[in-house]
Order: sequence, then structure tokens, then C-alpha cells
Amino acid sequence: MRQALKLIVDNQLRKDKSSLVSFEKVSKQYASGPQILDSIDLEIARGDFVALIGPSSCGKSTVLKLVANLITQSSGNITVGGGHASDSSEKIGYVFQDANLLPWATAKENIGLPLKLGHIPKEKRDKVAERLLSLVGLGQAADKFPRQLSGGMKMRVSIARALSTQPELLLLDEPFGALDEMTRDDLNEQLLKLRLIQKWTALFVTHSVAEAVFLSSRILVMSANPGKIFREITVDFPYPRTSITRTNPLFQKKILEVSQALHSVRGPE
Amino acid sequence: MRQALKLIVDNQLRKDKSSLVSFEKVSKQYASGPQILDSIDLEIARGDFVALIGPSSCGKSTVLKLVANLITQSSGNITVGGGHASDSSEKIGYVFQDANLLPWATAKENIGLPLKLGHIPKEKRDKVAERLLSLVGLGQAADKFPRQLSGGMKMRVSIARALSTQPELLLLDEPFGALDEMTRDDLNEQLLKLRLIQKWTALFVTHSVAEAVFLSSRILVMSANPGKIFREITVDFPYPRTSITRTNPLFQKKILEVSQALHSVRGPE
Amino acid sequence: DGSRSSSTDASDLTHVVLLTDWYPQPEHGGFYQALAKGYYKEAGLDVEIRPGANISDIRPLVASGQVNFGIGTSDTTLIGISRSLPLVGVFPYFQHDPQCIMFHPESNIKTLRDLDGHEVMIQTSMSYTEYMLKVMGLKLQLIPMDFSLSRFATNKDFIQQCFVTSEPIHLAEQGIETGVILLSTSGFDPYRHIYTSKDFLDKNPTIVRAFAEASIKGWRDFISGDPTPALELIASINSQQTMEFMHATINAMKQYHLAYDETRNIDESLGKYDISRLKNQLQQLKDLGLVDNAVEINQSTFAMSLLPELFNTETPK
Amino acid sequence: MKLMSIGSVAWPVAFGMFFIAIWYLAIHLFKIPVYQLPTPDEIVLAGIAEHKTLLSGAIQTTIACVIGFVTSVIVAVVLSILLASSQWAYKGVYPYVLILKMTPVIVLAPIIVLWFGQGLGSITIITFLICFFPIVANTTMGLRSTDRNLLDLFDVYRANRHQEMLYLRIPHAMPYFLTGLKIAAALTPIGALYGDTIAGMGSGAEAGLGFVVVVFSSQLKIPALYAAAFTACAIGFIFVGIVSLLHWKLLRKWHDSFSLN
Amino acid sequence: MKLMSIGSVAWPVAFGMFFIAIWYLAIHLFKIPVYQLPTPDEIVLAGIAEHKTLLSGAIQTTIACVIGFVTSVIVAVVLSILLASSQWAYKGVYPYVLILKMTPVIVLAPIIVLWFGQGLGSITIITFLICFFPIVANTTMGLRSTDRNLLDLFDVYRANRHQEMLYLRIPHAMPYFLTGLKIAAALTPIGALYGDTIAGMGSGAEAGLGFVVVVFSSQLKIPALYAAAFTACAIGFIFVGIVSLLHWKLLRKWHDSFSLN
Ligand SMILES: Nc1ncnc2c1ncn2[C@@H]1O[C@H](COP(=O)(O)OP(=O)(O)OP(=O)(O)O)[C@@H](O)[C@H]1O
Ligand SMILES: Nc1ncnc2c1ncn2[C@@H]1O[C@H](COP(=O)(O)OP(=O)(O)OP(=O)(O)O)[C@@H](O)[C@H]1O
Ligand SMILES: [Mg+2]
Ligand SMILES: [Mg+2]
Repeated sequence: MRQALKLIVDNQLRKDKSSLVSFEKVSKQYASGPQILDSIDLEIARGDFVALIGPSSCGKSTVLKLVANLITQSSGNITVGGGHASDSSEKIGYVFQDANLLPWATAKENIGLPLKLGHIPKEKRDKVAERLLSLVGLGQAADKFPRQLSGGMKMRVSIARALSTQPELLLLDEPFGALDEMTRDDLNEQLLKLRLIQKWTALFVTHSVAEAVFLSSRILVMSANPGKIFREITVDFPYPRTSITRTNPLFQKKILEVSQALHSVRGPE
Repeated sequence: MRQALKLIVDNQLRKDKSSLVSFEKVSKQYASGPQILDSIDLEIARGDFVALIGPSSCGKSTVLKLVANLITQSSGNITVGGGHASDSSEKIGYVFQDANLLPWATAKENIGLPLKLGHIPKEKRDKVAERLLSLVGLGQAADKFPRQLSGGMKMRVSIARALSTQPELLLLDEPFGALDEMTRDDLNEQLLKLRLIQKWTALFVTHSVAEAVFLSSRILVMSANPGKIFREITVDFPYPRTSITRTNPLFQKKILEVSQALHSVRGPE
Repeated sequence: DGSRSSSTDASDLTHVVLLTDWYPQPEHGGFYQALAKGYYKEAGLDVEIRPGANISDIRPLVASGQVNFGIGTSDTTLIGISRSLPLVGVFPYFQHDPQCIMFHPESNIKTLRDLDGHEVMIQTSMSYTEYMLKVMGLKLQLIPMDFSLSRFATNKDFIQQCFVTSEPIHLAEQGIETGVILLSTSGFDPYRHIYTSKDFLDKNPTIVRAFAEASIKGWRDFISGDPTPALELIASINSQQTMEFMHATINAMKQYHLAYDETRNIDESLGKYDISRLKNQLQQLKDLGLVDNAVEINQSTFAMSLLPELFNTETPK
Repeated sequence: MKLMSIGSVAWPVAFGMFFIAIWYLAIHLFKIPVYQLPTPDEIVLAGIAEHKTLLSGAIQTTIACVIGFVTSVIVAVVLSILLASSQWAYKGVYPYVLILKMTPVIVLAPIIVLWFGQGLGSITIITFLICFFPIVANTTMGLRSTDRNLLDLFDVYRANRHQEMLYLRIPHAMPYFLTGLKIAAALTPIGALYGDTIAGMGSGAEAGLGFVVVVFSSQLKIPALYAAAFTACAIGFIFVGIVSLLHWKLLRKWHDSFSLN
Repeated sequence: MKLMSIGSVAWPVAFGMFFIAIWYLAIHLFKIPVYQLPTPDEIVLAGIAEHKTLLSGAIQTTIACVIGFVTSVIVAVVLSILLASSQWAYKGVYPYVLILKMTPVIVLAPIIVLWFGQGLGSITIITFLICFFPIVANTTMGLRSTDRNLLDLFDVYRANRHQEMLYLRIPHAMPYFLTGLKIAAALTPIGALYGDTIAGMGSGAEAGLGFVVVVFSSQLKIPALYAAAFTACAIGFIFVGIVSLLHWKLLRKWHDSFSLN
């Protein structure tokens, strides 16, 4: 009996440490265009918080779309949660690069959409949406339509929407790009707090090196033309990180390291 | 004869130093919603490079739209180039917060659009568009349609479009938000170089304090609910500024000053 | 015996439907007279006269049994039979078709031959049209019939098809004089008659017979007696019909001896087919290529033995 | 909204006056006889004189319109959803929808009357045949041109086809659907009138405006004929009005055909 | 594209076979007589037998269709642009466009024939009356629902109304316009046939398919009647096909009804 239990726990642990997303020599080409991604290998374990950083148009959004199975690779292998990306059952939350809201739905309805699609009853949905609205500082804007929102507000609605289902895997495509520094830092910290509870794995694209270092456990620096993973940098500050972490001189050093990696990506142009 | 000439030159000078944009107690309210902008006074002289910085949804985009006369104030007075905003004849370039490209036109055609609207012949338009495409690093993407472009590429097309007419007044709404640091710094410097030639006046919204300090001669820090101009900070590094400017310790100090101003905007929440 | 008929419930009566070819009008007067005066009821029938004012063909509705009796001309029934519609002619109520050509009196038209070279608004689908073009050799520029009078009223050169009993009277009411020539004077002279489906006749010969007798009685009464019951019934269901107009219509029917002709000494009694006329019509249709050769004039195409008293002179084989 | 309502009345009225003036002028200048084009006052008088016939015809036609229109909407929406649901349905079925649409009603009429009998049933079927296609074409186009990015969104959140249709494609297709609806609404009285002349019952209380039009026309009651035509238009306007109201109700909050400031 | 063309042929053919099987089955099971619904082979044979009449009718009708369709498109586009150009035009003129649309053709026919004479002129006018409204309604909706942000863009660059229409509203309205065009294309043969039966010349080489349909119908040449109906459909398909090609050509590069991967 005890042994059986131990086995289950072991399995559980093994599963927890197992890879959630894995790319094997993945290449991507749109229609008859040029090679966008070239033979990418990538492993994201459960619980990882991975940042993807690289020059504009190097293929970051493409990687995210491949993980979410919105597009299919031209060659190579992608597994999510052990199975093929196309039939994985992992719950995904996705913050698209543009806010991508339903224009006919209010902020609250937009946030509740993934729950609606998961057949969650309306009262429950509304409760979750309201909590998330205040998390992203939009308590007042619940009943506004997207065209009545500012750019940053739209993005925050989109972030709230991605969090609504308590996903296993969070894909974030420059979620905080349209936000001012304070709101951004705020949300960064909120996100890490939430992670303690919701325990999702995250893959996120950002252009802010500081943000990448603050949030992630690993940073993947991409190079362009065609997109490749140029370098991987591990960030080993313990979680939970708070605003105090930012003042840590090691934190600044890490930022510099990533910055330099990013600069060396380009090479002579 | 000479005196007459002198008078003209004097007038010219006076005009050059004269205010290009002026807000007098301008308030704005959308439909029957809350007050968004509250009694804003603002003066932008010809040649100014003014940054607008403030928390998300404080009304920055609204200010830009008012200047461009896309919306009308609820009260107060706005003049652009001396006349009413509605009948000003100043050439304006506008980078919208979202890229706002024509989906049925290629990158090149999108950039050439303002020239087309100004009845510039096609060859001329194409030449300008091609130069601007390579300025923003999109030489390869001239014939791509917006849906084939990455987020950052779209934004760069939008920037190129705003520059195509050599405007007198440039309104930029987070033009570099979707770009990685290197591309961003690059474009910042390009922009300043271009300014030496084209001599436009600029009002731009950014969330990057560093960018604001690097580019602008004046920084307006806005507070929210309702939007007001909370503080004005003058940045007196001489132009042209280059990457060397960034390493100047005074530059870092200025950044800190703006950052603090921005932090004090919020107050207790 | 009126007492018997009055005690008869509608439920005891056999329901049959007669589908007409236009809105309720005095041209259907005999049927309404039979209805109004209870002749159908006396014959054990509950008759529904259904106005068939449609541009779509009603023959298939009769053939398929949707309705029991239809109104048409004998040539169209023959054509239908030749296209394998199981139809049978029952009795003619008009010996001659009221269909005619109408023109302004100022024009120099005296006979149908004078139409040669003119523009004529006419139903191109009528056998008459084919006859005038192919047999009479007239060169006509045909315009499709739109059943409207406004072009006639405004154009002095306009020539169009009409019912001799209807349009000229409407025009006269508006002060517009007309000249008319019956199309039957062309030499192609079909009956306007009642037909039913072969199946219905085979299964219910007594009903068909009862209907024919009562209808003929109604017609005789309508033309020679007092038509008021029919006219009132018509006016009550079609408010567009005025008494004045309907009386003028009846006068036209009498003037042109449409229903029967007892004044002229010829054998055109009400409800009677003349076999030689039918045979002649069939031959003409064959010559025009409008029917296949398989059709013959006999008991299975025209139910002439149904009312033997009308045919005491000659019965078909 | 208040200002709008004044404007939405004032302009048509102004134009109406203008048209009526031209109308009188044309009759006067070109000496158009009453049989070709009566004057507005003649039409109004004839309308008053024949108001009983017109009213009962209008009621009958309105019934046919309502049933035909509602049927069109339901069938067209269901069909559009089917056509937009799968590529094979679109490729396989759409051509046959077109054939049904393009087959002249005069050919279909016998079959229709055979199956649905003479009268209201067949009239509404004919109304339906005339009205349904604009809704199908528009709604199908609307359902098929959904924003790719929003489709991606629904994909990510594992929406099933049913949900994608209900929560994404259908709201997105609304502006298209409503335009199709407006076309169908304008076609409805034409359909009902035409159906009346093909499969109607031509008497008494069962006679629709189609009957009235044919009779007036054949009796040379030209002003009354125009009065009947305008009565048909009036019925059409009720339908178009309802659709416009629906349009306003459904889209004003979010669609660019209604702009905010 | 290659795979698509196979698919776009295979599915309709498969469905066609299915329909034809049902057709035969229905005739067999319900013993539907030939005068109600002929079998496909009877129709084909009748079509071959009458091919001369059908061909000359088809040519005549096609001419009317082409002229009527082209006229509809031009007038409808101009009208839509007018309607979308200003609020007063929309409010003032649109109701009258609706009246024109909703007035039964039987009322308008005498006026049309008076002005345009019997024959091709009037037939194309009637075709036009039947076809133009779907284009107007759709194009107007398309022109009026332009993306607000793009309108702002054009405002900033001081586009005049003309440019805004040409470079923004019109391209944006394309998907709507093309849908309207597709509806109009499907209506074209119906319009021409109907016009033929109202204002055509009913003889010889000038007789269109409308005349042919009426004659076949009254002579109860039912299989030939169906052959004529299918000939009309075939003409319609040519129009719809051209519109679909146009749709593909114009929108495939940027519109969401054609997705990339
Ligand atoms: N068309 C509109 N209708 C109603 N409210 C609007 C509209 N546009 C903006 N607002 C409101 O005005 C406020 C300011 O919006 P604005 O876009 O100016 O903010 P912003 O400072 O640009 O913010 P961000 O940095 O997030 O882009 C917001 O609260 C927004 O909800
Ligand atoms: N649907 C598409 N069709 C064709 N090409 C595409 C498509 N989507 C993206 N691309 C191309 O793929 C390349 C990478 O695009 P992607 O969006 O992945 O870049 P990114 O790294 O996210 O850039 P950014 O930081 O600017 O968003 C670009 O060159 C772009 O032009
Ligand atoms: Mg991207
Ligand atoms: Mg903004």
C-alpha cells in the first residue's frame, strides 16, 4: 500500500519535472516565402518561466503560434504535454501580440470568453472576470467595448483573458509592451504572485531585458534570418521575486549579460 | 529695400520661434463618459521635441488625436500653426498606437499612401518609400501585405509612412513600443539624424523613460483620472545626440528624475 | 324537390372543386348561378368555385386530382392529352371563345388579315397565334400580353388581345371606343369548356354527370333567365365587379352567341360538343405541330356519352 | 438620437417634395396622360376610393410577407451556417442553392402548387424563393470572412465548431447578415405580389395585393393601380424599418457603421 | 490551387449524382408523372431536340443579361457612392431607391415600355430594376462601415472626399460589393426572363428564353421547359463564375475570406 502510494508520488514528481513543450529540429516557412525558423531545438519543463528575446521579426511570434498549434511546422517535431501539438490537451493561455479582443463584447465578456468556451456558468465567469479586471487595474472599465479602451487597457484585458482559465501553459507575446513602466512592474509582480498559486509554465516574448530577467528562469536569445536560438541564459534568482530583487546588483549584472548577448546577435550588418 | 528684407527675415524668425501647437484649458469627455482630460494647457514651439509620458489610459492618445483634429475637445481652445486645429494647414505625420495599415496594400504602398494623397507621382512615391523602407530595416519586405508582417515590422512601416511627407508636425503614439531594444535605439538615432534635415516638430508618447530623455527637449509627465499635465521636465543635452549621449552620467540622472516624477504621479492607490 | 335538398346537410354532399381561369367574373356566371340557386346542392354536390387567376398552368392540377374540374379551351386540353396528361373534356359552356383582337376604331382593321405587318400584344402561347402566323401567313410583331390596358389607352396604334366580354367594356366606361374581332373568325375555333381527369371520371361518372347537368342548368338560367343571384354572389366575393359592368358583359355574351345560339338556326346548343368541329380542331393542331399524332377524338378524350340527351343526333363510336 | 430623428425625417420629406414637384412638372410638360402616369393627387383620391379593397389586399399580402420573410430568414440562416461550416458543404451545396435560385419561378410554380396547394402556402413558398438568396449569400460571406486572429483565439481556447459559430462567426457576420436581411425585406412585397399572381386565390378576403394590381391593371384603373403599388411599398417599408431598427440595436455599440466621438 | 480545382469540381459532381439519384427515386416512388417532374434523361433529350430554339433564346437572353448586369453594376456603384458620400444623400435618397425597388414591375412596365420601347431596351431596364438593389444595399453598407481608424488616417493626411472614397472606402467595401454582385449575378437571368415575358418581342430570332419558357409551359412541353430553365441557370452560372473569379482575384491576397498559412 505504502509502496504503491510512493510510486504514484514519484510518478507525479517525474511528470512535474517532465518536459511540457519540446521542439526537435523545427523549421518553418510561410507559403513559398523564405525560411523563418531554422531547425530549432527547445525544451520547456513544467514550471519553467522562459523568456524569448530577439530582434524584431526574428520569429518569436512564430514560435508561440507553433506551440499553440495555430500554424504547423514545415519540418521537425513539436510535442506539447507529451503528445503532438495538434492533439495536446494542455490548457493554454495566450496573450497575442495585438490585443485581439472581440469588438462586440465588453471588457468583462472578453475576459470571460475562455471560460464560456469551457462551459463555465455565467455567475462564475463574471466573478473570475471581475477579480481579474481589478488585478489588471481595470475595475472601472468592465462594461466598456474595445473601441472605448486605450491601447494599454486593451492589452490588459487581453492579459486578464489569458489568465482566466488558470492555464497549464501561458504563452505571452509582448504582453506588457503597451504599458508604462509602473503599470508594467506592477503587473510583473502580480504575475509572479499569481504563479505561486496557479503554477503555470510560461513562455513569453518581451523586448525588455529587465523584464525578462525579472520574470524568467531561463532566457532564450534568438537570432534572425533565419530564426535560431542563439544563446540560453539561466536566471537563478529564487522566486518569489519582488521589487527588492530589482535593486540587487546581481540583477543588474544579469541584465547586462543578456543585453550583451542580444547585441552580439546582430553581428555586422 | 534692405529694411523690407530684414522685416521679412524677422517675421520668419518670429514665426519659427512661434508656438505651433497650443492648448488652452482643454477638456475632453467621450460621449457621456467621465472627464478624460481636465483643463490642459500646453504650448509646443516650432522645433520642439516633446515627449508625453504617463500611466496607461491617462489620456495621451487623446491629446494626440486632439492635436490632429481627429476628435474635438469638449471645452477649451486648441490652435495648430496659429489657426484653429480644424482648419490648420500644417502638414502632420501621425504614427498611430496600432499600426493602422491598409490591409489591401503592400508595405511599400502603405508608406507611399500620404504622398499619393498629396498627388505625388508614382515614381517619386516609390523612391521615397524604398528609402524609408531601408531606413526602418525593411528593404526585403516592400511587397508584403500587412498580414504577412510581424508586429514590429508593421509598426516600422507605420513609422516610415509618417515620415514620408516630411511633415511639419510629427505625432508619434508609442512608435517604438513593439521593437526590441537594439532596433529601437537604432531608430531613435535615425530619427534624430533625420530631424536635422527635415526639421519637424514632434510630440510623442512613450513608455520608455530612457527613450523620452534621449529624444526630447521637453518631457511632459501626465497624471490620470482625469488626465492633467503633472510636471514638465526640460532636457537640455545638445542635439545631435548619439549613442555616446547614453553613456553620459547626466543622462542617467535625468532618467532617474523623470522616473521619480512618474512614480510620484500615481500617489496612493 | 326543394324540401329534400333543404334538409340535406353539407356533410352529405359530395365536395368537388372547380378551378376557373380568372378572378370571379360574369364569364363564369352559369356556375355561380348554379351555386346561388342551389342547383348543385339539389344534385348532391357541394361545389367550391376556386378562382384560378394565375399565370401558371392549371391543367396539371386537374390531371393530378388536386381539383376536380378545370376551365380551359378545347385545344389546350387536346395539347395536354397529347403530352400524356390524363384529361377528359366534359362539356363546353362557350361554343366560341370570347378571346378577340381589340384595336382603336380609327385604324383600318376590318378583318384579322388586316393585322398583317402590325405589332400585336397577344399571348404568344395561344394556338390562335400560331394559327395566324403559320396558316394564315400573317406577319405579326408579337408583344407579350401583360393584361394591362394602359398602353392601349395611350397609344392610338395599339392592338391587343382581349375578352370581348371584358376589356372593351372597361374602356367604354373610360370613354375609349374600341373595335373588336373574335379570334375564332380566323377559322380556328375551339370551345371554352370544362374538363376533368380520366381517373376522376372513371371512378365517379355520376358525380361528373351531376355536375355537368347542374352547371348547364345554371348557364341556361343565367343567360335566358334572371342572372341576379349569380351577379350578387360574384359581387360579394369580388368587389371589383359592378352590376352595371356585369350586365354589359352578359349582353356581349348574348350578342356574340358565346354560350349557345338558338336564334340562328344552327346546332349550337348549350353544353354540346360537335364531333366534326373537334376533329377539325385536332387536325388543325396537328398541322401546326402542336400535338403528337397519338391523340384521337373519342370517348376517352371527350366524354360525350355522358349526357346522351344532348347528342341524340349523333353519338361517337 | 433626437437630432438624428429630425434629420431622418426632414431629408426624405424634402426630397419627397422635390420628387413630387418634378412629377407634376413632367406630367405637365410632356402631357403624360393619366393612363401612363397619374398625378399624386389622383392616386391619393383613388386610394381613398378603393381603400376597402386595398386594405383587405394589404392584410392578405402582409400575412404572406410575414410568413415568407420569417421562413426565408430561418432557412437562409440555417443554410448559411451549413455552408460556412465546411468546405465540402460550400462546394457541394452552394451550386445547387444557386440553381434553385436561378430556376425561373414559372417553372417551379406547378411543383410548388402541387405540393403546397393553391393559396397562402404556395404564395409564401414563392416569397421565400425570391427572398432567401440575398440572406444566404450575405450571411455566408460574413460567416466565412471572420478575422483570422479571432479564429486563432478560439482555436487556442479549444472552442468546438458549435461555439466558434455561435460566439465568433455569427456576431462577426451580423453586419453582412443585416444587409442581406434588408435586401430580403425590400424583396418581400414583390415576392408576395408575384406569388399572389402565380398561386393565389383570386377572390374576396383571400385576394392579396397581387390580385388587386392585376385587376386594376386589366380594368384600366390606373390611379388605383398606383395606389396599390404604393400600398405594397408601404408594406415593404415596414419590413425595411424593422430591419433598420434591428441593425441599429445590434451594431450601434461596436460596429464602425456607427461611429462614436 | 491545383488541389482546390479538383475539390471544387469533385464535390459538386458528387452532390449532383446524389441529387439525381434522389430525383429518379422520387419519381419512381411517388409515381410523379412527367408533366409534373420529368426525369433528367427526358430533359436532356428534350434539350437536344429543341436545341435550336434554346440556343437562339439563350443568345438573346444573354445579350439582355450582359447589358442589364453591366448597367446595374455601374448605376448601383455610382448610386452607392452617392449614398455613402453624405448623410443627407443617404437619408434623402435611400427611401426612394427602396420605393423604386419595391414598386411591382407590372406597374412600372407600361412606363418603361413607353420610354424605352418594346424589346431589348425595356428588357434590360427590367433586368436592371431586379438586379441593382442588392449591389446598392451591399456596397452602401460596405462603404459606410469603413474602419474608423483608417478614416482617421486619411483625415490626418488631408485626403479629400474623392480620395477617401477611392483609396479607402471602395477597397474596404470590396467584399461587400462582391457579395452584392454575386446576388445580382444570380438574379440576372431571372430578370432577363421576366423582362422578356413583359417587354420582349415574342417571335423569331428576337425571342429570348422568357418567351421560350412561356411557350413550352403552355404547350406542356415539360421536359423542354426544364431544359430551358437549366439553360437559364447555365447563363446565370457564367455570371456567378465571373464574379467568383473576380472575388478570388481581388481579395485573395489580403482578405480573411482567403486565409494564408
Ligand atoms: N472612443 C472612445 N470612447 C470612449 N472612451 C474612450 C474612447 N477613447 C478613449 N477613451 C477613454 O479615454 C481614456 C484615455 O484613453 P487614451 O487612449 O487617451 O489613453 P492613453 O493615455 O493613450 O493610454 P495607453 O497608454 O493605454 O494607450 C481611457 O479611459 C479610455 O477608456
Ligand atoms: N502569415 C504570414 N505569412 C507570411 N509571412 C509571415 C507570416 N507571419 C509572419 N511572417 C514572417 O515571418 C517572420 C517572423 O515573423 P514573427 O511574427 O514570428 O516575428 P517576431 O519575432 O514575432 O517579430 P516582432 O518582434 O516584430 O513581433 C517575418 O519576416 C514575417 O514577415
Ligand atoms: Mg511578434
Ligand atoms: Mg494610447
